[in-house]
Amino acid sequence: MDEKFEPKITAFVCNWCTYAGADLTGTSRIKYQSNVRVLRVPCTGRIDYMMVLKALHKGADGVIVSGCHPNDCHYTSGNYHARRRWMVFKKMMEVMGVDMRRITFSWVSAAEGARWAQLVNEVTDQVRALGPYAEFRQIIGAGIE
Amino acid sequence: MSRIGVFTCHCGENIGATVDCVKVAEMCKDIPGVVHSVEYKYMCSDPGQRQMQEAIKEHQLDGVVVAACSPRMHEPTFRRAAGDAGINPYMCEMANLREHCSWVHEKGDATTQKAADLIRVLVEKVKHNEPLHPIKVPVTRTAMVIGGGVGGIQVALDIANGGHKVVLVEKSPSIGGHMSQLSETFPTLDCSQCILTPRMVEAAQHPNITLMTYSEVEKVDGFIGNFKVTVRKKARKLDEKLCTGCGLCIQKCPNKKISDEFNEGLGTRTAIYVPFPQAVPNKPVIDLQNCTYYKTGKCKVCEKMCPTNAIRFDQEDELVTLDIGAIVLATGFKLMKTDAFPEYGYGKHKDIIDGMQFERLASASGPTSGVMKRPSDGKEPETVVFIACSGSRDRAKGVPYCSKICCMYTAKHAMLYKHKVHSGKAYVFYMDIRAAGKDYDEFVRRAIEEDEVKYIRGRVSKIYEEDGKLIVMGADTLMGGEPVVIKADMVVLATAVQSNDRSEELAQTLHVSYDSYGFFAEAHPKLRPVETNTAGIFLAGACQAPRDIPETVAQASGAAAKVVGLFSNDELTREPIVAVVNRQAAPVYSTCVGCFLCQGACPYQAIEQEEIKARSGEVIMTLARINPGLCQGCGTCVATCRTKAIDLQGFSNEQIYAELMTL
Amino acid sequence: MRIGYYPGCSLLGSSREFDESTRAVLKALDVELVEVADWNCCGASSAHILNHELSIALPARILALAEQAGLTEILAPCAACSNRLLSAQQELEKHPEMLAGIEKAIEMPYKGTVKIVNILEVLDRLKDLIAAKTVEPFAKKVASYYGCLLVRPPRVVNFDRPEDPQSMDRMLRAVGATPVEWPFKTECCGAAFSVTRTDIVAKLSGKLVQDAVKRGADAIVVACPMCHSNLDLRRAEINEYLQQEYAIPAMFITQVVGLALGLDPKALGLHRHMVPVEFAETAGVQS
Amino acid sequence: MEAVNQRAKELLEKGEIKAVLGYAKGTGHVRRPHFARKAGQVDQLVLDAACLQNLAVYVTKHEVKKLGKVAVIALPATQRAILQLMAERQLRDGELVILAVDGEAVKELDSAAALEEHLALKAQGLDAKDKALLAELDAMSREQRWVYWQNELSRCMKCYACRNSCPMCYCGTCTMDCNRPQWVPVASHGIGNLEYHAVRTMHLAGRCVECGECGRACPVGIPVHLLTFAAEESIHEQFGQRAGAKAKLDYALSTFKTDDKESFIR
Amino acid sequence: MSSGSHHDHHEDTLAWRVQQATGVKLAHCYQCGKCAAGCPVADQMDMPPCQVFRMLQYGLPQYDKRVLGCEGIWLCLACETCSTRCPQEVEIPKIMDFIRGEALRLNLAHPRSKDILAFHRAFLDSIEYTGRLYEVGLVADYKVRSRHFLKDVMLAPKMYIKGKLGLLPHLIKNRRGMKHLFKQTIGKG
Repeated sequence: MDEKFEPKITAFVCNWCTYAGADLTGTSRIKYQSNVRVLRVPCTGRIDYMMVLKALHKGADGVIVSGCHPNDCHYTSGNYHARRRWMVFKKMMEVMGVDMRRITFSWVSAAEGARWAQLVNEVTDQVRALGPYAEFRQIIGAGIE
Repeated sequence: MSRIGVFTCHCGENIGATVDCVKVAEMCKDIPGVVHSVEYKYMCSDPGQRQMQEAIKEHQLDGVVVAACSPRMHEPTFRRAAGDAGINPYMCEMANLREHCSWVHEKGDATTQKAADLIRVLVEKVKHNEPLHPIKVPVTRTAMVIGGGVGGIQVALDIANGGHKVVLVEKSPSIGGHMSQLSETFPTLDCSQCILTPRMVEAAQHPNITLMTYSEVEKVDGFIGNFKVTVRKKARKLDEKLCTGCGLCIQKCPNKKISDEFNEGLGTRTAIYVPFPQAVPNKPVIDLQNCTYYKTGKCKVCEKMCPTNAIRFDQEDELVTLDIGAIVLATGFKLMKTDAFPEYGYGKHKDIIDGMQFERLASASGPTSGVMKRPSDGKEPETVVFIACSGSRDRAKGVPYCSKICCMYTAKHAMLYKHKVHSGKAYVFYMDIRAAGKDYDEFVRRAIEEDEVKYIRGRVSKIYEEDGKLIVMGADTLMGGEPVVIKADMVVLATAVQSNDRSEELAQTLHVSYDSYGFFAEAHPKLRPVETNTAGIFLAGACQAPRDIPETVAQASGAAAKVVGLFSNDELTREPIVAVVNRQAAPVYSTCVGCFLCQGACPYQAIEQEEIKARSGEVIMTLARINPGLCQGCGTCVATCRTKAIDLQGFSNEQIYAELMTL
Repeated sequence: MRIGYYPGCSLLGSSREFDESTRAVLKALDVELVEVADWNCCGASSAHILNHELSIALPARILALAEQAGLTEILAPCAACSNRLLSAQQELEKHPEMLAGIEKAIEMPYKGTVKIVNILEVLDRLKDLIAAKTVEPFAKKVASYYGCLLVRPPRVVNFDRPEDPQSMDRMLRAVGATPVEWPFKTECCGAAFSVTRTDIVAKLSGKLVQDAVKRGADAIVVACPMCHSNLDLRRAEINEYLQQEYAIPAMFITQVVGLALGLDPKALGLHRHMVPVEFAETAGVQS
Repeated sequence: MEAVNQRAKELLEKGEIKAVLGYAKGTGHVRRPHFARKAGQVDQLVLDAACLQNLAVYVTKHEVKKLGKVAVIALPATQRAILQLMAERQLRDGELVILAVDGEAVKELDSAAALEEHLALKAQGLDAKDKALLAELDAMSREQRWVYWQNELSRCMKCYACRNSCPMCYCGTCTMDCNRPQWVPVASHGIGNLEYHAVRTMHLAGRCVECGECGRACPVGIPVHLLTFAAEESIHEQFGQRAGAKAKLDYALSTFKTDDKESFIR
Repeated sequence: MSSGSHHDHHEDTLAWRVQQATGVKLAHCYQCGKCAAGCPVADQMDMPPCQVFRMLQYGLPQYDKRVLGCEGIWLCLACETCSTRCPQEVEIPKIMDFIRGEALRLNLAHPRSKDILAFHRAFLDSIEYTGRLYEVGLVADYKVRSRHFLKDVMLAPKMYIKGKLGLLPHLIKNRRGMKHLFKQTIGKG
């Protein structure tokens, strides 16, 4: 099974930078692995930590959260608020023993098409190497409604 | 049960070559709620759009997903088409099969599967979409310009000439600003007052412009198109309607030794005064700090002398509230003072002056009538040292930025000095010469080549006084850092341009952002340079960053164009992608608990308090309310709210949850 | 008032009069000095130039000794010493990772709790008392000379303002002197080059002496033993360099205050100067 | 105690307050919260080392607010909670008489500003025991922590005692009770428990006054307070902010600095 | 994250070592010359401080060598005038300290530095053995080291008369501790 394992990656991206950056990856025809599913929100400030938890709950093996670089936020400061929220969320997840290698925070601008491809590939490879998120799948198994 | 249609686009070969669109369309038919699923070569073409519109009608669709290119490309196209077909435009979503799938992955089953997945996500979203309607905001077509310098005057004239009313608010007794203090302007050396005064008069006489001088903005409420601005009209102690500006009161005022702000402390004025002869309006004002009557209770000479009985000692400040549609900030700058330089004597040497003081010395209308006389003893200075970057590009003094105008005005000053004192020696200490502008570098070269101003590349470490001379200790870095000592008669510091006094306070009053130096922040450094983050508030001139006159005027016209554009409609239409706080029936009213933790998270100060009152008028609870005029729809508040009382239209919790559940 | 005291090496030798006058003045003002037992040299600029760790360990030992004696504050009259003590204290605060090594070297725990003050700070606290006890106002024109180490680097010493400081001028005015307006209050005298590059000292200190005289000063008042030795001990070289005999004395601020308080010039060590304090007999109090 | 009771009596007698909220003897060593409504009942109030509960949890309750002005015998954690509640506009100045008890000292306060000043004088943060527990957690490997919490949380039955005992969990409609959408599953199973405690921790991050009431309230002994403590301490460390220290709202998650550290962001 | 000129990353450049040891960023210097303008000894230096910085900024061996071998670094009085006035808040004397140490370590110190060095060595020796500075011993030691036997012969007797020269050193009690202190710090190198 491990040989055939293809990770599920869920990405939450902001509309103005990373989504546009991923569009640029497309227009530049830069290829990357197809494991990722992108969910578009207006701003990283909109990304609730519950979304990340729910993605894991639905069996994602890896999660990407990405938005505008500091100073570039379309809404001036949504990304700064998001950054703080992630700092606290990350700490809490670490305390609870969640494997943070599976959650990647990143800044990808609208001009960084190649960077988006690189990010997706790196995360996909990394998560593939880590294998299915067995610990989480175990507790999900206990809770299928 | 939803009736959703899915329209998969081949985009010619762009999607079709990598994704099996026919198969995708087939797969989508199995998604619960999808009642119609087709593919087509070019969905965005006229026949493609028509096909979608016909399907909406034929199958009574209540939502559509167009699986094609990026929504950032064609979402408006398809939403408009869907709207024309009779469903709410916001019931249309796009799945990005091109940029996020076909163009970035190899042809194969996995790619086709991903395409279908992407559509499935959007189908689930559409099921939870709500019909939304653009937000209409009425617009009051009166602009307020804060700051009556050359920038503010230009904005006011441009808007007024565009046919709209303008209120021009200036804190000092006259409009004109710093430009009215300048002697001559670079790079043409034309007389500053000669070009400015006609503009001042034009602004005063324009039927669409109301001048409010000696006034300050106290409070701003509301939002774009609908501001309520409270202005404090400070008491001039004078009935402006009666005053003819004859000046008799000024002549007779016994208190004549007051340091004159307009002449930067190099001259004196009376306690009742007009800042300068060409002042607009030409009506005096009484300086309460220095007026003998206010200090001792006796005098009133001006009142006795006034032929029209215009003096009003009992006049009080007046608060005026105005309805305003747009605001332009043009509050300008201030110069760092010479006392900010410990190494140059903390401002104790009278003959070390700043650039604005030099302007007054050089001005024909200045305290020396334009004759070069140094402040300490009135002697003609034989050697003058000009120091550029005084305090600018100096992180130790808290100003790491370049003040931009000093290179040019220092060259101008050196030139003016040489023109007035032919035998004089002028030295300029500089770090770099930044003369980027039309005819600017030529101007600096002229100072060096024709007027023989000596430029020395290095900073000055110390200035002290010895035998009536100022000893300037510098170094020449082009000679390997060799110390250079010049015995000067006068030193002119091109001191740093700083944000104006109380600019941060004003920014807070208007809810606009500002940088760590107190300059107002533009909405985007490249593409929205004259707008602020607060819709309906614009910027012009040096209140945003150091600027020279041409740039200020250009930006002023830009800001005016923005205002005129805003005023071209009765109503403002805005995307309904805004946050809302839920409201429920009594006794719950809302799941909002009124903790207002969301308020700090809002970049736009859009979160207001709303009091829920009982019939008796008693406040039962205070809840958050989002002002749709200010909200830009980032959703940061939504993620901050613990009780999920706030939701973002178009990206609601239910929509996102539904999307997540398909993964 | 009771305060810790770290005289430093110069005050035992070449600047004995600074030690004598400090003790005499503070005694007259009822300040008890508690000398740090078994203190060592702070290392001055030599340790600073040759070895960073040594330059911290030497002052750290002094501060640790003061801590052990239960002192919360020590007076270091020598500007060089107080500068070195402050530098070391701040360095250890900034780099706690160095602490273990330093504690090992000094064989004592170090907490960093002792506040280091210079003589001007102490006199300033006693300003009112000094003014009240002044019996013989020092009615002279003086050039107040702070030198480098009292005010620089400002982030370390955090005392007065780095250019044109005022604290000594205030003290001098309080005892009846008139400080002249002069620009060289904080110009360097040549400092540690006293022995090795006397030529540089002669030039730099010469500029000070020349200018002080030109501006009408009767005396140069200092608060640093190094400055004093350059202006006094090296006067012969200065005069040779300037090709003129300058007789303006250099005095410690404590000596000036001592004279104003009516103390015996000899107790203030005035007789130890190379450049005689000629007016001491007339200006000072008859003993 | 004498002084507090004396003052409480006085206030009741004068009619300035309607009740005093303090502690009374329960069974055995337990101290339970007690409202003294009449001066005569004040003597039932006790104050000793066994008084642990954070009484601030009651003051936002509708039933208590209905009483009118109430005096609260406020130990340090209660004081911090009240100040945070004031910053979050759940209590107004003058709504309570705060009888702040710190060891032997008693101080009467009634406004957020006074409380802020009072609390500023005291060292805040965790006591040594809790610090040691957090350090122990920190010393574990990631996998060990996961196993530790999975073991602990396996006992959770979502009785919500931790939520109900928390003075900061005053929301009328808790997220846990929202079902459109149902972000957190109702059932108490592996993922449901993890999500519940994650959400609870995030909701308290930057707001937790570190009283530890949640941990004491847990009937099955899960140290849930360590989660909120860890979050709160990390916020203090990273941003310098602390819940229950300021009269004006200073919520770490709705403020930011442009140079917040972001080494973890790729 | 480190940045600046790409040369700075090479461990064999003086620039890299300077930045590592002092934490001062060389790229902060923008060559305004204010340090040289205020330096009391700049006119005597073969290379004023701003030029030392300029050369370091290159990170090239030929310039590093010139910096290490120049006399200017030995003339720096550490009076801190430059750093107090530096608009970029560069701690110049800190850099000078470090470079002097490097010049000694690499045996590149300017010949005229020998006297200055001899003085500092003699100074430290005095402290190492007695705990406090023994001025007579210092001067004697310095004379031996520097071979300037006749320097200041005229001054000493005058000082002695004024009571300013003790002929015996002041010994502290814990001299063993002082030796230990030196061994643990300077003795390690």
